[in-house]
Amino acid sequence: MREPLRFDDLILKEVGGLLVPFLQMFGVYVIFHGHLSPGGGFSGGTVAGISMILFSLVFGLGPGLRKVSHDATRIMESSGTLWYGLVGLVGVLRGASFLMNRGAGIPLGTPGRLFSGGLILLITVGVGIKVASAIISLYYLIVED
Amino acid sequence: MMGSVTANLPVLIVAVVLIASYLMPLFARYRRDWCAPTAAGALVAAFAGSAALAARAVTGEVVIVHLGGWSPPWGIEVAVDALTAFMLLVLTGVAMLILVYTISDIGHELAARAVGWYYTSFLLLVAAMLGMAMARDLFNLYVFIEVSSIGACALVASRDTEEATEAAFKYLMLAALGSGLVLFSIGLLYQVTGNLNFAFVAEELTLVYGRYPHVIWVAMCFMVVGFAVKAALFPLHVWLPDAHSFAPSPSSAVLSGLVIKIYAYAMLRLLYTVFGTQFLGADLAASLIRVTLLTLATLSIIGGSLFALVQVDVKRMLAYSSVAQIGYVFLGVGLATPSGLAAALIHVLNHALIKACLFLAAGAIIYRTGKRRTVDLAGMGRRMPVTMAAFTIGALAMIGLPLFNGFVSKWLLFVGGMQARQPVVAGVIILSALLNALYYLPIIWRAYFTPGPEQEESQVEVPLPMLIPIGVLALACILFGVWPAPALALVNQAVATLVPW
Amino acid sequence: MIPGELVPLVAVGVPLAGTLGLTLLPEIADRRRNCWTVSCSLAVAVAVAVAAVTVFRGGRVEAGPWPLVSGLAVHLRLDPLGALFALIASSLWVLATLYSTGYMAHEDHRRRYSVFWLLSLGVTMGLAFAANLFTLYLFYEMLTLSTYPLVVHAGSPEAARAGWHYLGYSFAGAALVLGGFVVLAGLLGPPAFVAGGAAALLPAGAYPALRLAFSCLALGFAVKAAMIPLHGWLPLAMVAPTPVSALLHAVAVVKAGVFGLLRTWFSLFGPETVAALGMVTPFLTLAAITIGLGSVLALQQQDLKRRLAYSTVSQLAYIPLGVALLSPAGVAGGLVHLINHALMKITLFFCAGIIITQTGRTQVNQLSGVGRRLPLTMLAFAVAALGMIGVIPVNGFVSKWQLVVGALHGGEPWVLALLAASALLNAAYYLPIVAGAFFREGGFDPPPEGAQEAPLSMLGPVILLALACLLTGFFPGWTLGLVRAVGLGL
Amino acid sequence: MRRFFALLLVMGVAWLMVLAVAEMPTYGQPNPTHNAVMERYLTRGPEETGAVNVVAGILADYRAYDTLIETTVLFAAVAAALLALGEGRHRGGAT
Amino acid sequence: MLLRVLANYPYLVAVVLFAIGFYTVLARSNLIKKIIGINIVQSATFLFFIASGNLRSGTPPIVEPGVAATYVNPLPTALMLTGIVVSVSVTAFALALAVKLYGYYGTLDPDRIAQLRTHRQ
Repeated sequence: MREPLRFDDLILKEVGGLLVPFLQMFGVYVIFHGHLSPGGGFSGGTVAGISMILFSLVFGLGPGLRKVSHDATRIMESSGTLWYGLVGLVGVLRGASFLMNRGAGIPLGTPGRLFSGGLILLITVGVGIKVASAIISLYYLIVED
Repeated sequence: MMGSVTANLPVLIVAVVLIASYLMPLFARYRRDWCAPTAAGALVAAFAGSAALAARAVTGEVVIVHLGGWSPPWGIEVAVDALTAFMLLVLTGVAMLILVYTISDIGHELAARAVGWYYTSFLLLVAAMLGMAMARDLFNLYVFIEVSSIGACALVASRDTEEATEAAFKYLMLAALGSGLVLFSIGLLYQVTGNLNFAFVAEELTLVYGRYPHVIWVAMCFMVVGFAVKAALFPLHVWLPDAHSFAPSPSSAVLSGLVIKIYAYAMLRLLYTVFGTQFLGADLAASLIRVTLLTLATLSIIGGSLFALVQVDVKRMLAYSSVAQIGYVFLGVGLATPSGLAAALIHVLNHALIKACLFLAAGAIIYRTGKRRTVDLAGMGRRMPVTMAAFTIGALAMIGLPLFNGFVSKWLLFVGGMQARQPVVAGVIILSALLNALYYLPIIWRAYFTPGPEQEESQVEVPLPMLIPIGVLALACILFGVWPAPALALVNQAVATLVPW
Repeated sequence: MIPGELVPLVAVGVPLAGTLGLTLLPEIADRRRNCWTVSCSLAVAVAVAVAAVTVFRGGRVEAGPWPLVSGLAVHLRLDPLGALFALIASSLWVLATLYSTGYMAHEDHRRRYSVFWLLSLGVTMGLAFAANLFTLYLFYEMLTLSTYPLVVHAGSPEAARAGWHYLGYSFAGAALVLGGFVVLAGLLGPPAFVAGGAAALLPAGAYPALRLAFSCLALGFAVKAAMIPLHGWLPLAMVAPTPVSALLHAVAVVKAGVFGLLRTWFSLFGPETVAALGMVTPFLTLAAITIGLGSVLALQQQDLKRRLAYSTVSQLAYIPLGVALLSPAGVAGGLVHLINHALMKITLFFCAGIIITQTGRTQVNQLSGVGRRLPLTMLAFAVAALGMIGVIPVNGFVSKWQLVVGALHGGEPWVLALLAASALLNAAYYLPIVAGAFFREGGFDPPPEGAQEAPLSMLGPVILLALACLLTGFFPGWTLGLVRAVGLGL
Repeated sequence: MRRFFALLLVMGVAWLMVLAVAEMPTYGQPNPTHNAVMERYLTRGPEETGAVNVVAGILADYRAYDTLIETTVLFAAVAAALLALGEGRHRGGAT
Repeated sequence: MLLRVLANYPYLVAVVLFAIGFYTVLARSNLIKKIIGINIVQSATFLFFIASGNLRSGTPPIVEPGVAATYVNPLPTALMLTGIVVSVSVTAFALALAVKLYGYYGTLDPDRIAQLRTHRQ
């Protein structure tokens, strides 16, 4: 099978290898600070997902798949959305409304602090996982041909 | 906690189906035989929930949920009134039956790897339609529309053939254009009203109508065109025949039976509740848009039937027949009289039952014999008696013979046409029934009165899990033809709440 | 005594139950199935007789209404007109069933045949018992569907073609009926059948719409009544087995069309309203054209059954003609012809069937000398044929006489000429058959040893029917009394 | 020919939109009416949701349901794409 | 009217973009160009929404407690975040279908595909 889209270049490999962890860190940062600054699950998830695209572009699809396999994306895919749905059910379980945050008695914390916003952070993390895995699996899907 | 479950029942119905669909990929990978029971279980639960809601809604009660506890202008509202409950019942009931059929059929039509994803898309589509039915917020409606159009395209694309892929692509492009128009229209409405909730938008629209007449009219036109594309109203139906005929049979049943209906429902809901004054008003523009709807519906009915007449492929014929039948629904919407509206709604149910029955029966024939052309069905009445009996019932109901459910919608449309002083409606429908007879009866005639090829005399009925949904749908066609009272109770309640005539 | 609510259910339900039984239960032997169908039709005939007696004594026979949707209801009720139709149909059906057990013994698909035979009986009874236009329309559509398999029974390409014409004409007719129904319903709600006409009370402002409704209904029913130019399906439908042809012509289908016309005329509009609408003359003209042209066309046919078919076209138009004369004697003539024509035409068809099964010949010019081979059959044929012409001792004369009187009272003397011309033409196409059969040498070989005549199950009904033709001719008081009672109820 | 009709159609749509645009409130100025919802989000949002980024507050709290469905759209797209194309066609582990 | 339209120039840009995208979808035959057209249509709608929520003097809606400021309307922004994800999803699926069609026919031109299909039959 043809190895798609691969650039065998020393500079690319070195710089790419250096960039990937930073990208991932930045993605996680954006996810966790979504309620404080511009960003959130979608932006952060995309950044984190793109790190894997960069990795696969530089090192080839095979190593990329070894890092994050199809099964892994599939599990992340489902669990991210599932997590969101289950978080929504917390409100119902506590006798209040679906997806209810403050009204369901969830502590909000101080606005402006990292751990504040109650369900918002949990939701954002779920979305982040989902988006990252979606970006990766869509990339795999289209490139694999 | 029980109390909160009851209070949140509408959302939970959607959530159950959604969560089941989220689980499907995992099950497909690690516990393949859990897929089908989970999917079926979720739909049965949703059906039970819908029935419970319908029992409350039929009395005129409206079950309202404020998502996250935020009351309307701030948050998203979800409500189940009689109209929504009716749609929920139709959607979950028919989807449930089709899913049961799918369990046996789909392994035959798709590669093994795709089956899990097929269930995922199926459940997503159903959940999205349920969400659309109960949405009371423009943007919420839009997001559900997108889920449903992607889900619907996925069901078409699931078959690994060139035609299905092309059809899905065409469908996706036109659906995306349609939702682009809808989204633009939502933008216009938001701009002039500052709200997204149906009730608030409607209230503001009456206040600002003098200030922004063009904006509101353009928004309404875009809404109508956007939904008409998705519901396959006549000149905008070009995607439908390919998509519905090349898809796997259960997909065709869902698409023809339910998906185009839910867009018609969404348009109906928006026209009557959001644009109430602008749509139902007595001024020239309002009557112009009603007449346009009526004209397009008429063209749909006649054009769809004429195209169906010349098809050689059974499923393609059924697909064109759907174009004609969706015209009935829009005819009722455009008549804007109580009976017309009731006819539109009851036809949503009736056509869902009939078309699902016909597509599943056609699918069963393809499953067993691989025959898709109408001329090849000779002798099928002896080879597949139950399937062909169901097909016959569906066809007779489609023609609209009395004591079949199709007649009930037909009659209500007649009455609606008389109420609206549009006697032409009666002529159109009678003509359409004749055309229907012209393309359905030859199939039945061949199936029963022409001997099939000599070597194919043995009986080859499909397995029971496929027969049961077909049979139940066929019986429902008769049941709602002989005893439409329960459906009509819900529909009349819906009409009463929709417009204060 | 059976209660009034039960009779309609028995009359409609027993054949349907019989149908279901035949369909769902495993295949049974011919003998037992024949017993089954005969007893079902017998039960219906008895129930109808009981009901008719009740109705003519002023009792009520009614079941329903079962409401369906927004004012529509399935409602079964017997009134005198319906009772007349039900009586004719159910009693002749018994004989036709007997006959068909003999006739069908050598054909294929006997089970399918019996199923739809019984189904048609139930549907025809429903037609007779219908108390409103919706119920009538419902059974009218069902009649098409249930008789269609009988028409195409042979399964040949020819039968297929005939079937298409039958379906096309019938559905177009039913669509017209539905259109008229919708227009009427728009004016006065879903119309029920009322003596004197449901639409009689509408103001003159509604007349244009009423005219439309009347034209739709009349044309719609005229399709099944095979009035020219809407008769195209009937001669083609002769490919059906002969008992079915007899059924189509004498008992069920064509008569159902005529019955629908009568219902439209009497129970929906009322003669006065029709006259006020100015629809009498077109109606009369249509009937007259049908009588004349039908006879001429019959004369040209060489096929025996086709000749009989065109004779039906012509003869049946006597009924609307009599009705449209707008005089009591005319109405009586029309209604009594409903009975007389049924008796005569079913006899003729049964005879034709025997001729076809026993000799295999279908063309008129091949029948010379057949009277020596099938004396009883040809005797019966002669009786009925004379009746058709209107010769005195047979019942056909009674109808013609009443029509003549009606025409004179109604001020339409030209009808006399028409009737005379029709009688002449009838004579011209019936007498040569009869004469040739008895007095000309034919190419018939000496018969093989054994029975010359048909088996008793076929011959018996024929003899009975020929006797009935004679009896109703000798004692016209019975039928005329019945018809007058019906006329009073209108 | 197709292009001509497409152009005609598009021009019609654009003309309608321009009609609407001409009537809309002036760009960049506060909307003359209906600012209640926005005001509420801005003034009470941080307190009610605990997020100082009001957009995040709207996304994940006021309109969290939309966001759930939005996530579902993405999920649906992935499912649809995988259903159509099939995953793991590339099994070659070689670098 | 012209003045009003010009004063609302961002909306006008959105309209022009919408029209361009619409035309691309309808008139272009290359599948990828169609997908790009859909993207343009969606982007036009996003621009329209965001512009409708913008204020000339407004700042991004990240509230600093105790600081009084004019913020732009956060709702259209939030909605369009959702809209963008929808657009990405549709594009991804459409691309997947395009890839599949390319695999079948070796071309992305529908006219050519139609030719190939008739040729195969």
